[in-house]
Amino acid sequence: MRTMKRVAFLAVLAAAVMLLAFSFGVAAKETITIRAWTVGPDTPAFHRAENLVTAGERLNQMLEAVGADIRVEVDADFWTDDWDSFRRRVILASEEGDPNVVPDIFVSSHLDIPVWASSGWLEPLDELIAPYWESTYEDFFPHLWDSVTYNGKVWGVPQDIEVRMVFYRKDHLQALGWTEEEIADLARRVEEKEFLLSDLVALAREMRDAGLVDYPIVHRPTSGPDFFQFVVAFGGDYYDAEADKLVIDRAALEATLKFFADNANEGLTPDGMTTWPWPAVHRAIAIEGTAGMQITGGMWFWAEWQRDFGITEDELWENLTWTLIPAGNEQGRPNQLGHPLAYMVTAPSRHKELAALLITLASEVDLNTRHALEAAKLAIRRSQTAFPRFTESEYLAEAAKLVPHQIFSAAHAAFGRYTSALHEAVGGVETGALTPAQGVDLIIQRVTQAVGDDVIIR
Amino acid sequence: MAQLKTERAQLSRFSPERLRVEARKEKSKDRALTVFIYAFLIVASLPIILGYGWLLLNSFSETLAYGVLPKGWTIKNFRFLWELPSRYYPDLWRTTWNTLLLAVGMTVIMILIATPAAYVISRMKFPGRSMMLAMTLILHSFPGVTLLISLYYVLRSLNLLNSIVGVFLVKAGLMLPLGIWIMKGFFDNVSWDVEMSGLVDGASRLQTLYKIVLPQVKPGIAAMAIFSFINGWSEYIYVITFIQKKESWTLSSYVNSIIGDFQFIDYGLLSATALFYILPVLLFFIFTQKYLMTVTVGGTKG
Amino acid sequence: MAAVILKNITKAFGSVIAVNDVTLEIPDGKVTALLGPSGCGKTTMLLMLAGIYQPTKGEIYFDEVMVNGIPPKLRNVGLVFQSYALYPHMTVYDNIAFPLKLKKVPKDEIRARVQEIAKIVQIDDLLQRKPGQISGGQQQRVALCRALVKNPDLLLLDEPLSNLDARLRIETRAEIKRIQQELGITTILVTHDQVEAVTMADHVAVMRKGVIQQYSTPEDLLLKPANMFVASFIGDPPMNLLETEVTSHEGRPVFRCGAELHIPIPPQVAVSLEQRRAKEFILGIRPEHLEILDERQELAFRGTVSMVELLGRDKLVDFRFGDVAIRALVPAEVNIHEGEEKWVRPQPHRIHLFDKEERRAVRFAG
Amino acid sequence: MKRRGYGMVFLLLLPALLIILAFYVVPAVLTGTMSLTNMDHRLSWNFVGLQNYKQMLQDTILSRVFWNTIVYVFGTLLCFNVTFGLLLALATSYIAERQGERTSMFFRALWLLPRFTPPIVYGVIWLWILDPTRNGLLNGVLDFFGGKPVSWISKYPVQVIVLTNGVIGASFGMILFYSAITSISKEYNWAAAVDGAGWLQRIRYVTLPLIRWPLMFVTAYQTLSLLTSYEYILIITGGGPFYRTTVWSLYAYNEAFGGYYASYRFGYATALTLVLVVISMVASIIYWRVFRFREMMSEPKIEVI
Repeated sequence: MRTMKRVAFLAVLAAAVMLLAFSFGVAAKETITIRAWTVGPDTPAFHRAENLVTAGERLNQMLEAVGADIRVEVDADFWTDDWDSFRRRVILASEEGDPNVVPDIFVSSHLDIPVWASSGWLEPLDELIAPYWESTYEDFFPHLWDSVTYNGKVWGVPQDIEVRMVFYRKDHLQALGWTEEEIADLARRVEEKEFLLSDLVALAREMRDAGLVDYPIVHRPTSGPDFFQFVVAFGGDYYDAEADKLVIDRAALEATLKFFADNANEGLTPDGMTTWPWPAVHRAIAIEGTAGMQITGGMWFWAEWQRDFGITEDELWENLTWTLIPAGNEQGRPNQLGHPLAYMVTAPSRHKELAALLITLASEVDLNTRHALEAAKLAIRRSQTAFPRFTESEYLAEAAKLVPHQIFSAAHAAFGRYTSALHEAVGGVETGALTPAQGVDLIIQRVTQAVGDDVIIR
Repeated sequence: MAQLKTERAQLSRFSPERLRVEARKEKSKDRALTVFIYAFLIVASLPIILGYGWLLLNSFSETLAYGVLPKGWTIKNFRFLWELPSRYYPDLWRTTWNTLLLAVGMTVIMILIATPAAYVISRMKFPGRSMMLAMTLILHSFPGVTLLISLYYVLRSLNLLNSIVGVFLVKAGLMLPLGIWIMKGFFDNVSWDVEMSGLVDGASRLQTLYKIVLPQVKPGIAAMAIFSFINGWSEYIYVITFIQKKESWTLSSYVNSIIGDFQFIDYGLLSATALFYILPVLLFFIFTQKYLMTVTVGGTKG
Repeated sequence: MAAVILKNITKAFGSVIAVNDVTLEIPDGKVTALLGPSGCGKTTMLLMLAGIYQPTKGEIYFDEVMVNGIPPKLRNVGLVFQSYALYPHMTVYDNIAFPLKLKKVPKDEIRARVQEIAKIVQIDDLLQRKPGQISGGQQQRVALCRALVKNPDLLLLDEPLSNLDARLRIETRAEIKRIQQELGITTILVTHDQVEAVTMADHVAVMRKGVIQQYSTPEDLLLKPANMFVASFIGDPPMNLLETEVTSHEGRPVFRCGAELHIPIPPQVAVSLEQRRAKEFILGIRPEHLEILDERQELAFRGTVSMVELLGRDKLVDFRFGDVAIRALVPAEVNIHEGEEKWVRPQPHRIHLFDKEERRAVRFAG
Repeated sequence: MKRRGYGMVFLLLLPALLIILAFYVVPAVLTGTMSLTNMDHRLSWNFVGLQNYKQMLQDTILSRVFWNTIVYVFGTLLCFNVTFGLLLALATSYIAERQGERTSMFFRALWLLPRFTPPIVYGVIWLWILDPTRNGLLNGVLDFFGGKPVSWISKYPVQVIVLTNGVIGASFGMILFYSAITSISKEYNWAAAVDGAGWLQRIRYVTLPLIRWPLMFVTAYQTLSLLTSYEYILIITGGGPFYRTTVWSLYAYNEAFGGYYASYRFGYATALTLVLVVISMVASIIYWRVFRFREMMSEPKIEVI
C-alpha cells in the first residue's frame, strides 16, 4: 500500500515537473523565485522555512533529471519577532497586493485563514492540491483539514499540530505516596473522566499542605486559546461551525471563571498569575519544581526547556508527567486544544501551481518529521507515525496519544477578541476585581463590541 | 546713618574660638551633605546598576542559577558576532550599518529642518511667531504609534515604504518639536549685536544666519544631534512595520526577534546582543555629552 | 572692622599659578585697591578673601583670626561682583534682604535695615522693581546695598565701576567713597583701571602675573614706581620710557637716547650716577613732568613738535628725535603747533631710572 | 520689501512645514476619517458615522482606563520626570562641582542607560527584578532575609509602571536640568555663598528660580510624552492585572494590534486615539497659558527680514 502511494506520488510529481519544464521551457535557463514568509516565533520551528528550501532543492534535482532549463529558487523568511508584528507585516503587504512585495507562500496560524481568506488575500487550494491528493494529502489526519477549511473551501495545507496538556510534577506525586503505576494510570483516569478538575484541585491542596510546592497550580500568564479548554471541560462550546458564529456559553464560562477564581482565592494559583513573566512559569514547573501543575502546558515546551534552561530530556522525564485537561463536570469532557499552522498560497502570487508543488514537497514525511522533532510537534500524516525517526522519539509518541481528544480554535475572525476577553476575565476574577458572573458579562460586552449581535449567547 | 554706625559698634563678632567651632560645624555639615548625596545617588541607582550587572553576567555565562549566580563562564553568547544565530537572521554588520544609517539620516534631517524653523521662531519678526511655538508643543501630543496605519498610507503614497529614508523622515517629524525647542533656546542666547553687525557689514539675514549665527549655536546642533541619534538608534516599531525586507532591518528588530513572543528567552544571546546594541550609543554619549549638557530651554539666560 | 593680613598666599589651579606668594597687610577702615591688568590674579585674591577659593598655600587673617577654611557665610564679608550678580527673579528689596533672611533676622528688622541702607545708597524708590527693570548704575547700587546690609567686616568690590558709563563712573566713585567713609568699613577694591584705584583707594597694590609689584599710596605709585611695569602701567598718558646710556655730550653729562636725543643730566643726579658701574639704563619721565619752553634754559633740550593732540584740559605734545619719540603733557592753553621748535625741560626730581636687566627702579639721590 | 521678507520666513519654515504636513496633518486627517469607519484588518473604508464614538460611551472599561491614565501620567511626571530628574541633576551637579566631572558623568551615563536600551531588554531587566518567584532580585533579597516572595506586579501594579517608566523618564529632565544648572553664572552661586546660603538654601532661592523655564518645559513636554506612551507598560505588566495598568494609549494599541490574536479594530482604535489627541491638545494649551510660555518669546531686535 505504501509503495503504491509512493509510486503514485512520483508519477504525479513527474507530470507536474514536466508541465513546469515545458511551460517555461522557451527561455534559456530561467530561474523562478518563490518567496515565502514563515513565522516561529519560537526559534526551534525554523524548519517551517527550511523545509520549503529543501523542497526547492529537490525540485531542482528533478528538473535537472528531466533536462529542463528552469530552476526554482526558494527565498524563505523565518520570523522570530512576535506574532503581532508578523501579522501586521502580512496585512500591510497584502493590502497593498503588490506581487513584488507579497510572497507566494505564507506559513501562519490556521486562525488567520478566516481573516485572510475573507479579505481575498489567499488562494483557495482545493484545485491546486487536487493532483497530489491521493499521493500526499490523503495521508493527513482528516480532522486537520477542518482547521484549514473556511466557507467550504480549503485555504491551507496543515504544517504542524501540537497538543496542549496539564503537566504534573512527578516528584511531588511520588512524595505524596503515588506509586509508579498510579502515576502512569493518571492519564487514563483523566481520559475516562475518573479524575476531574475538582480532583486536580484537591491534589493541588494536598501538595500545598504537604509543603511540597509554593505554587500548586500555575497557568499561562498571557492570553491564549488554552482557556477555552476549560470551557469545553465544563461542557460548553465556543463556536458554531455551521452558523459560523461564536458561541458564548454563559454556564460553562461562569463555571470556568469560578474555577480560576476559587483557585486564586484559595491561594492555589499564585497571586497575580496573569502578571507573571513566562520564564518564571517555566522555571517553576520544569526546573525548580516550586509549582505542582501547569494546567495550560504545551508540548513544544519540551524542546524549549532544554534549550533555554539547560535541562536534559532525561531530567524532564524524571520530573514531569502529563494528561489531557480533565473534565470539569458531568457534561464536560477531557480535551486538549491544538493550534495547527498551515501553508497558504497568496492570491497575488504569479506561480500558484509551483507554490502548491513546493508545499507538497515540503510536506514529505521526512521533512515534516524533522520539523516535528526539532520543534516538538506532532505528526500530521498517518505514515509519519510509522516513520522510524518519529517513532524513535518517545516523547512525540507519548504525546501523540492525546490527539483523539483534540479541539481547535474557532475559525472565526473575532475569535482573537473572544480569546483576549476570556483571558481578561480570568485576570479579573483572579484578582477579585470581578465575580465570575461579571466576568461573563465582560466577555459578552467585549465580543459584541466587535461583532455586534452576530453571536450566539446561550 | 548714625544709628547704623552705633549698631555696627555693638555688633559682636565671633571670637576666634567660636569661629573655629562654627567652621568645624559647617565643615561636618558639608561632609554629611556629600555623603548623603552619594548615598542617594547610589541607592537610587541600585536597580540600574544591578539590572545591568545582571545583563552583563548573563551575557558571559552559560546559565544563571536562581537567576543570579553564573554557572560556567563562556563567550559563546557573543558568537552572533561572527555567525548568524540562524540563517533567517540578517547579517549583523549589515543590520548595524542600517541602524547607523537610520540614526545618522534622522540626525541630518532633524538638523536641516529644525534649525531654520527654530531660527525663524526665535529671531524673526512675523505674525504668528509665538503661535508657531505653541503649535510645536501641540504636535508633540500626537501619539506616533497609533497613527501607524495612517502613516503607512502616507509612506505608501510617497513611495517610501521599505526604505530607511521613509522611516527616518517619520522619526524626524516626531522629533521635530523637541528639536525646535532645543534650537530655539540656543538661538535665543545669540547676541543681537553680533547679528546686527553682520547685517551692517552688508550681509543679508540669510548670510548672517549661515556665517555668523550658526557657528554660535554649534553646541545646540550637537545636542540636538545627540538626542536624535539616540532616538534613531533605538527605533523599533516603524522599522518593523514599514520595512518588509529583513535586509533593511535595524538592530532593535534584531534584538526583538531574539525574544519573539516572550515565552522563551535565550537570556545569554539576548544580553550579549543588547550589550552590543547599547555600547555604541553609550560611547557616543560619553564623547559628546559635553554638548548635551549645554541645552537651555526657555527664555534668555539670567 | 577688620584689618586683613595675607601671609605668603599662593593659589594654583592645576599647573597654573594665579597668585604667587603674596604677602600684604591691609589696614583697618581704609580702602585698598588691587590693581592690575586682566588675568593678573586680583579677582582670585578677592575670592580667596571671600572664602570662595581656598589658598593653596599661605594664611589669611582677619585681625588676629586665621580664616583659612572658614566658609564664606561665617566670614561676614560683603561682595559686589563685576556683573553685580543680582538675582534676576527677586525684586530689589528681596535681593537686598536676602542675606538677612538667611541669617533669620526678624522680618521687621529686615525691613528697617533694608530701607535704611537703601536710603543711604539712594535707591529707596526702586525697591519693588526687578533687576532687569533698572539701569546699570542702579543695579550697581543695589549690589552695594546687598553687600552692605549685613554690616560686613570687610567689603569686597570687584571692578565695581567697569560696567558704567564715564559720567556715572565718576558719580558712583564718589558715592562709594562717601559711603565707605561714613561707615568706616575696610574695603578692598579690585580694578584694572588706575584712575579708579588712585582716586578711590588709600593704598594700592599693583599686581602682575600673580605677584605684587608695588604696595604703596597712590602718590608713591606715581612718583616712586618700584619698577618699570608699575611705571608704565600707572599714569595716563603713560610714562616716556627710553633706553639710555649715560655719557657726555659737548662736555656735559647727558642721557643719550638713540642717535639724536641728548638729555642733560641734572648735576645732583650726575653725582650719584658716577658712583655706579652700570652706564645703560631705562630712563623714565612722565609726560606731565616735562616743561615746554620757548627759549633755551638750563637742563633743557631742543626738539621739533611732531604732533599736538588736545585732551580736554590738557595738550599732548609729541617730539620726535630720529627713531626716538617723547611726549609731554601741557595745559591746554599753552600755544603750540606742529613743526615748531621748542625747548623741553624735565623736572629734575621727577626723573626715573630703571635697571636695564631687572627692570627695577634705580634709587639715586634725586 | 515686506513681502519678500515674509517669503524668507516661509522659505526657512518650509522644510518643517512639509514634514508637519506629511507626517502630522495628513495622518491626522486620515485618522480622523478612519475613526468614522469600522475598518478592520481588511483595511477597507466602511463608513459607519459616529458609531465608534457611541461605542466609546458604552465601553465600561474606558472610565477605568481614563483614571489609570491620569494616575500614571501625573504620578510618573511628578515623582520621576520632574522631581527625580531634578534631584539627579542637583546631585550630579553637586558632585561635578565638588568631586570632579568624571564621577558625575558616570552617574549621568548610568541613568541614560535605560534610554539607550531596547525597550524589550529594559523590560526583561525589570521582569527579572520584579520576578514573583525567588529568582527575581527583590524576592531573592526578601528570601535571603527569610521573607516570602511577593508578586510585585500584581500587588503594586500602578507603582510598578510609574517606577519603570520613571526610571527612563527621569533622564530627560536630568539632562535638561543639569545643563540649566551648570549654565547658571558662577557669580550667582558665589554671591549666594557670601550672602550666607548653604547648598540647600542656594537651591531653594537661586537655582530653582533660575531654572524655572526648563522645569516648566519638562513638565509640559513630558506630560504629553507620557500621555502617548505605552511601550514599557505593554512589556512589563501587559496592562494588567485586569486593566489596573491599562492606560488610554495602551488600550488604543490593544484595540488595534494587541492581544493574543489582535483585534485589528482600527476604526475604534483610531477613534480612541483621536480622543487622546484632543485631550493632549487641551493639556498643551492649558500648559501654554498657565506657564505663560509666550514670555519665552523675546521680541526680535532686528526688524529687517
